[in-house]
Amino acid sequence: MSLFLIAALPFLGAVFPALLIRAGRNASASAAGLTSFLAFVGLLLHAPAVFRGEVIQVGIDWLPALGLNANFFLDGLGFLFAAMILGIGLLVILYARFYLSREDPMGNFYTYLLLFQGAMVGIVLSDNILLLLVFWELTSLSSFLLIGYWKHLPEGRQGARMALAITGSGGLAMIGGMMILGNIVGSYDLSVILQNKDLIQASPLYLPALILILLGCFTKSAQFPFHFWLPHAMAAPTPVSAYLHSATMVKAGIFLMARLWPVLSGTPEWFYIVATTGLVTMLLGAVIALFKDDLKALLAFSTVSHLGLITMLLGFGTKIAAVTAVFHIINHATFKAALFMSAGIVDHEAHTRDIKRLGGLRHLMPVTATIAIVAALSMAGIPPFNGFLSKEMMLEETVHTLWAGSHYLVPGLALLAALFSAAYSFRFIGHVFLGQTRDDYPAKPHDPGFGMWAGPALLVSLVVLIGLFPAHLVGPLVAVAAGAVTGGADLPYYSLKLWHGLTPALYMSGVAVIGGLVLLKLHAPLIAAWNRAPRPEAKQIFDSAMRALTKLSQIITDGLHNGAITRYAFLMMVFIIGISYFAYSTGTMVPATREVQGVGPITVIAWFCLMVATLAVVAKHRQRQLSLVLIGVVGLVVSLGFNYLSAPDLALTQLSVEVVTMVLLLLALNFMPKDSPVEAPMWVRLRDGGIAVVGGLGAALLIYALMLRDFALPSISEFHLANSYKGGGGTNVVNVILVDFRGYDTFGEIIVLGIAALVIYALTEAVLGSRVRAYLLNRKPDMPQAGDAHPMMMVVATRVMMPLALMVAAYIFFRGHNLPGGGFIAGLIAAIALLMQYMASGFSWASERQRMFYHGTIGSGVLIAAATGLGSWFSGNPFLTSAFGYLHWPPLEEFEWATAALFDLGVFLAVVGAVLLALESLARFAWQPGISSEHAMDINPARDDAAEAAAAEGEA
Amino acid sequence: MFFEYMIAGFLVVSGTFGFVGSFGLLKLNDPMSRLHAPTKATTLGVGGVLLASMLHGVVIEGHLSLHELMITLFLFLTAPVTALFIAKVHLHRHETPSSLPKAGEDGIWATHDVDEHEAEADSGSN
Amino acid sequence: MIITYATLFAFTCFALAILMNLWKIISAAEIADRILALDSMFINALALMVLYGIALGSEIYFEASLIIAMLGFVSTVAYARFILRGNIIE
Amino acid sequence: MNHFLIAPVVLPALVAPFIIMVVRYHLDLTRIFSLASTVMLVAISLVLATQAASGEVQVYELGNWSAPFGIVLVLDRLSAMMVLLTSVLALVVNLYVIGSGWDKRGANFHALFQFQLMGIIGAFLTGDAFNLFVFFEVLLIASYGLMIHSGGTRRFQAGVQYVVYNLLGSTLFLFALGTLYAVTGTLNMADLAVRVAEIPPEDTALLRVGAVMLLLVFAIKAAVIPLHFWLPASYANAPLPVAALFAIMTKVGAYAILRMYTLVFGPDLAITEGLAGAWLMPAALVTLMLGAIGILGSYRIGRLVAFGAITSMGTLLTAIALFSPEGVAAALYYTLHSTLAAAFLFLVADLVSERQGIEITAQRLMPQSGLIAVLFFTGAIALAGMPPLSGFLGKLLVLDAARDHDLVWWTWGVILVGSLVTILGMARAGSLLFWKSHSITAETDPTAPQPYEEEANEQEEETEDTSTAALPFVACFALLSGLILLTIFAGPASHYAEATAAQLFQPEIYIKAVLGKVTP
Amino acid sequence: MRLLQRLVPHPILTLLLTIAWVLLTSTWTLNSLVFGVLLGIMIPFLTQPYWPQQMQLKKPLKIAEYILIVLYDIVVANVIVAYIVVFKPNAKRKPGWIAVPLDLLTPEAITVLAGTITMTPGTVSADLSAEGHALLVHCLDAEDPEAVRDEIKQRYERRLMEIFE
Amino acid sequence: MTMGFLNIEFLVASAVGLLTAAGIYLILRRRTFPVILGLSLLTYGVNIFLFATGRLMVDAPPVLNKYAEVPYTDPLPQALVLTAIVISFGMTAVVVMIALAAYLSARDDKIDMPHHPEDEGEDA
Ligand code: NA
Ligand code: NA
Repeated sequence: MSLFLIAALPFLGAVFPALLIRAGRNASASAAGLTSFLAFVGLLLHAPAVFRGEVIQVGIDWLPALGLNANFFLDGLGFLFAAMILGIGLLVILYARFYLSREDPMGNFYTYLLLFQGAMVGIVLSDNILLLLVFWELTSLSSFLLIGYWKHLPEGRQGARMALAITGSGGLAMIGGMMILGNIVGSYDLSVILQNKDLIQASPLYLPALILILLGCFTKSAQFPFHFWLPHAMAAPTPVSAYLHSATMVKAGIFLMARLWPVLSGTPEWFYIVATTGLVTMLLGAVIALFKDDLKALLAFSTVSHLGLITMLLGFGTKIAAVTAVFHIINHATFKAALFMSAGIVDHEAHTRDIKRLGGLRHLMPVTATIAIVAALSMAGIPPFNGFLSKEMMLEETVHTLWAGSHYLVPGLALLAALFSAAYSFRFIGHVFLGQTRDDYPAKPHDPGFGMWAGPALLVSLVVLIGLFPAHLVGPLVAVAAGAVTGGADLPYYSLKLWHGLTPALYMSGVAVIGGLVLLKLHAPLIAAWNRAPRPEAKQIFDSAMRALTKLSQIITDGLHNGAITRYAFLMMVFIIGISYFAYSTGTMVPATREVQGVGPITVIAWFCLMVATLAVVAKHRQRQLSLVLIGVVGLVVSLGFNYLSAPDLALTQLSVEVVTMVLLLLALNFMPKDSPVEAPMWVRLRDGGIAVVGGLGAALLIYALMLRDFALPSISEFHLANSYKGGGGTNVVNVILVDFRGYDTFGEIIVLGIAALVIYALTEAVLGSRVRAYLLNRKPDMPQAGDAHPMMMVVATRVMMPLALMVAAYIFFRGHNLPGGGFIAGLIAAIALLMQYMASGFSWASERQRMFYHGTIGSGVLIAAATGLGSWFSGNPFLTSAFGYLHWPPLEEFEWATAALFDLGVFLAVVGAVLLALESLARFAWQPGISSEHAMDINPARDDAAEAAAAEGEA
Repeated sequence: MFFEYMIAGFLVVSGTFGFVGSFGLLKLNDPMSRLHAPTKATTLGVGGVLLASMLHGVVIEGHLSLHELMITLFLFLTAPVTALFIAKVHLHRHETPSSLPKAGEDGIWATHDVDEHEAEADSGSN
Repeated sequence: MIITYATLFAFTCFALAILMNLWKIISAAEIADRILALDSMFINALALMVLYGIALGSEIYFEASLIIAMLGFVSTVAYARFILRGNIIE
Repeated sequence: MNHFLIAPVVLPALVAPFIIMVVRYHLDLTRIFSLASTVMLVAISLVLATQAASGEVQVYELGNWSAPFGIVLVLDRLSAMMVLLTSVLALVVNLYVIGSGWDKRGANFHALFQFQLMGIIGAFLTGDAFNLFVFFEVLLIASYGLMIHSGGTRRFQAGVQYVVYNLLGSTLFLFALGTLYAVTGTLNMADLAVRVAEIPPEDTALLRVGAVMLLLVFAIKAAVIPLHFWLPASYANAPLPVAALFAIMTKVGAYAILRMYTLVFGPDLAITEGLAGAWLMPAALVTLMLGAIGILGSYRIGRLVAFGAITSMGTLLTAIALFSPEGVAAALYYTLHSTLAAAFLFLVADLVSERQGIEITAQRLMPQSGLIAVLFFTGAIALAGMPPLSGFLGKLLVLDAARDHDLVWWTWGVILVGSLVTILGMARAGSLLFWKSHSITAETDPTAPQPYEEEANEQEEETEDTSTAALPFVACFALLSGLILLTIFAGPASHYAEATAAQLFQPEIYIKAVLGKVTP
Repeated sequence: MRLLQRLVPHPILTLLLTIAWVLLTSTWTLNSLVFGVLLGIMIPFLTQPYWPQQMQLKKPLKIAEYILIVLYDIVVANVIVAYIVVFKPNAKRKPGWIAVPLDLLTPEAITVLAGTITMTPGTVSADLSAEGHALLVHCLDAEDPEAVRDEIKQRYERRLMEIFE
Repeated sequence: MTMGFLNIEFLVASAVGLLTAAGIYLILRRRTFPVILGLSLLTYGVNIFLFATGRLMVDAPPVLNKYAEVPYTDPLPQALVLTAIVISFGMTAVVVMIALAAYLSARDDKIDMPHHPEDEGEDA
């Protein structure tokens, strides 16, 4: 079976359990089991080749730009781990089928489990470290789901997040390390990297890479000081603990250290970091395990300790130590998985895992007891079980290890660890299974069904058999795996057997066992002392760190994004001004090339008005209506200025926009407070004033400098001037630019207007559809109102003014192409003409007579403009190509037609529609019952007198 | 030459009236009187300028353009409305029915004739 | 020539008028006066634009005056209506 | 004349008024036309992408005026890619909006939606700097409408801030364009490139000011700290499907930076040296980190995803700020990813907030909790840049591209630590929303689910049409499939990105296509 | 005739608009005239709903006379006002209100009267009475309010009555 | 007659500067209405800025004269400013309406959004 398929099978299979759960728990479990089984078989098919020492490789390019290739390879080490992952996985699947209760969503469980399994298989088969990283992080994620599987338990949720935090951060560090490694070698392919030991170790980046990678390994394998997450992950269902936290995931770190052993090990850095960490972890885990009352916690710290052991062995950097490590990996996997499952059975049956509440179970659950006791003895390092063998070899290695010149430090501490290891193993046996049978279990325990103990039983039989026949059973496996670790076939001599003679290791074992028994005897006083002793509680530290981090994040986030746009805008100004000044100050400037132009006193007076009015707006901005009046002055002077400076089109536009804007603002102000209170403290106002002055000065200096210099190259507008008439058919170059040269801009611009109207309409609908409507309907004017809402003189004047204004609009529209004017200004004038009518006779009266459908007006404006643009397709020209020509219908004189006029009509309509829709929306806000009038004017003696006369007549 | 003097005359007169109108705005001491100065003097001032402009167009530049008349028309149409509204603002804010002459048979001036339903709504809300 | 001087005179008059309007807008105690002053300013500005056209002998600047004459009162009425009724379109 | 170039701009510009005028009162017809338009946009952009993939740069001379005198549209690999991305995203969001009924909670949604697309696509296609401004405004004003769609107090308040902040940006845009025009005398981007290269080296100060102001404008759109402040509140308070569409809007800023600072102010140009390099990279890194911190510090789901969008912009801009072909290639791949991922998570966030409100707290188990949990989890993975989804690959590409940069350690450190904080924040939110709810039973829960809408929902939602009830999930899965495809076909995708980056770093191709002549 | 009335609801307005067009364009061509007439017909037609009543003019020719009188009054009285403004101290001025009872009934006529009062110096129409039967006029300097009121009624209102009613 | 020490460029530049400064100052106020006023002033400022990038000329409108060779000012910035005016008009209308809607909904026209970190439910 292809390695691709082996790696992919669990992922593909992961779909089924969740789907098949509707078909029943067995179907779901079978699907999961079958998947694992198929993959396992597929793996075993490669066994002969692997044992022949071949390396099986497959690969395809995935992301060649990065060197991330989907390359897999299978050698002894990969085979060992893959076999463990898939084999134990099968057992766990079986076990979980019976372990999980009816309430637990089993489909999800198997799905997560298979995802995890796939990720693990991916790690051990990857031939590309980036690919390996992908799988590596996937294990963190899938284990997050598995640990948090019991969603209702806070321990589960917290444990999952803690595991994710620790292993996740380690994984991210490892990404950095792997990237460095890949950069040193020039390839991310493992098989290449493994060939470049000298290159790597000579690199100045070796140490950073090493540290980062080891951070990943240590966190994953729960090495000190990252060991604390593992016990909390035990909140997971026991099958998860057995699988992830003894057999597989925690060994991923070990795997990687073993995988990279050929290129990373052998340096003092490696030795001191890895071996020391392993040693400390081994000792610390063993000590803590002794004082844990929770069965799974005990096993968890035991696991920590054993992982430390393996790490230490890998850290030694010798080949024989590597062999020992590989051997212990196998042994630990067998006895620890069996122990976890046994603990799970006890928990499942007795409904407690508290050692203090347990005892004497050997009578009640003999099968379980046998399995657990054998496995625990192996863990304690008692012959003839397999744990003894590897521990013996480990102790042997420590004796040969020199740590900072000391011969005794490593063996001494290792012995101490072995001693504690024996002690907690004995406690596991003695306090749970031996002793008096009790009658206060939460539930009456008995052996579970075969399905549940079959898995551990199989594992424990391996424990015994490997112990008895190590060389035959696992010798070849150890050989190929260790060969892969050490990166060559030339393993040193070693022998896997029970009896090595009276070696120092044997004596040490003896001391450990006896010492262990003594410690167990002294357990009661010791644990009392332990509980009294102050020590850091990792979970609390972690929790408070996380809380602090979260809180800090909230403070930073909320502190920075506190909703105060005044501050956002201030920061923006400061930043813009600062960066712009930086850009200016790092450049150079030549002297001015243009002369300034003199001005007359009238211009200065106008300028003076502008300046004074602007300052007055600032000074009086709290009086809102007054500031609008003052802005009116500003707008007027700006228009005068445009006219003076040869921009009549701009003057016209500015004037008409001004009127509409003013009406709009007044309409809005009607609903709003009429004054702004003083709110910002003085220093804030000074600060704002400061930045305003700096910003204004910057803008002034910039434009002054620009005006005194010529274009670096002739402006493109020379072309516009030259071709406006020839090519655009108009003499008003500004208008020709707007409707022809840059008609596309104008197209966008009318769409902006149209959108503005749509937004306003939608907003009005939203507001009037909400509770605000009731407020508006009952709103009282906040200023006293005068009578005579629709004065007669205004109405009559409007009746003449409106048609005249429309006439002017038509005039402005038609002349636009050749003289100042055009669709936009005409549209504004027409809109204001209608606006006059609204102001004169009221919204209700006028809109009843309204024949225009504003949405449609806007829409047709945009459509006409677009259609004019599209029309040019028919002549084979691009969008918005204009055409013009001359018509002659006698007796009329010849006149000019231009598609630009049609386009301008679109502009006109869009403008009229948009302005009126906006104003109409505001008027709708103000609508109240009784506001509508059936008459154009409130006072009309002709009408009223006639009605009175009629009434009098009627009475008579 | 005659026309040039005439144009110049119009310009001078109009400038004077324009100035006087705005000067009145400063000088006159009661709000309603201030309303007189700009509405009229300014109109005449602008009217003069427009006449000058038209004459200038015909005489100096040699083409008849009458659109100045449009401006005059607009000013005559709008100025009374403007004045009316500003006067109403004054009435609304500073005069009461008793401070004004009787409004004949109608009893009250329109500005002070607040709609009944509005008055009702006011009292209803309190 | 005389026209030039006359124009200049008129320019000065209307410019001073505008200055006085500005003064009134800034300093008036009553909003009605400010509106009135702004309205006058519009008219005076209109005159300035026409004068500018005379001075340059060009008609191109004329439409701006037309727009002021036609639309200036809309702003004025709007300001006034705002005080009278609050709602300027009712 | 290849009218396909203008088609994606004109099509929505025609459909929107059509919807307003003709089918405004017919919800079904409106939806059909809107959807049909987005489907056609996808088709058109596929055609465009295919055409652009040849490596040829196509130019469309609007009004038949040749550059630089008229406005031109330019199709190169980059613009084609962005247009395609926009169309695909639009289609998905449109499906979601229709399915969830968001479109009927206020007026004119589909018209604004179409105009929004027109603005975005127009901005990607234009070859003229001022026209870019115009289309920025089109897309912005449409976004204002979409942002406040269906109303509500906080939405309006956030809307005011959003509009004001962006208006400041637009003003700055005009200052920048004015300065550039005053110096160079042109507006066409290719012509700008030619002319900028001819500016004498002793007269650079003013041009530099213009160039940097332009960069700042785009940095506002791209939400670069400290110009990002507009984003969190507006995205979080917008209807979340709209926020999903907005995922492309920040990319417009990034696009514009990329375009201007490869074409006009290229990295080798002496005149504008150090303008972007000096601060963009640090700012991008801070953006990234601050976004991550925001994810951890958010207690509302919309805000959480909004900060997710910020952090992904940080990553993207980090890659852009490398201003190397590798960096840009990574940025482009990451653009594809982060747009889909952020949109995806916004849609999921809407699924959540529609069911149990916007607060990230444990509440009663929401309907379809399991499915939504899966979606949230995958979305979180995607946005956090965790394997196996494309975000991880994108992040690796960025890391890899940064390896020769001066700030490589900072870059790597911030990206990795940022990922960690993101993961923690996502895990926290997911665990609160989906796991902790399991420990709350209906009886003990004092807080009934609060609908997000404050008042717009006064008229109770009528039961959803069953025919459209599945659409939101279809939309979510469509985005997820997009991410998965992007992962599986990372090779081809990154190859396209590389070729695009290569094209960007050969501006003479673009210039020749637009002006018909080569840079001196 | 009906049709014509519907098409051209306000013939005077049409005339005014056509003249306005000619004034605006100041071009003396057939094209321009035709176009102006077209617009002069179209615009009143479109805006007819806002001016629903037909406006009757009894003696249209009197309009010219009225306009001339008013223009004359404006010019003459402007000088007086200018004199008052510039030279007369505020203390010596006697501003005051007068109420002018109206015989005019039609809005158009009243409006023209009010406008005339405002445009002729020394007086400003300030308000209408609640039913529209009186006009409130402010005088800049009225020694004799009665005389002012009589002049308004005699000189302007009488003529307007002739024209409009 | 010219004012010797003053020139058009200075007047325009100082106007741009003051309008910009006033705009910035008002934009930093705490109520929506002054902010809108500030935006208006800023818009004037930037429009004049943009207009002035075509350099300033008196009596040279870009309306082609068929009969004489006369100078024309740069028409392009004028067209750009026209577009900008229209766009900012649309924007102003929208921002006014949204500000009004926000005020009516919240009955408060503060532009800063008060931040209420809701009590958060204990951490999982
Ligand atoms: Na025009
Ligand atoms: Na007057």
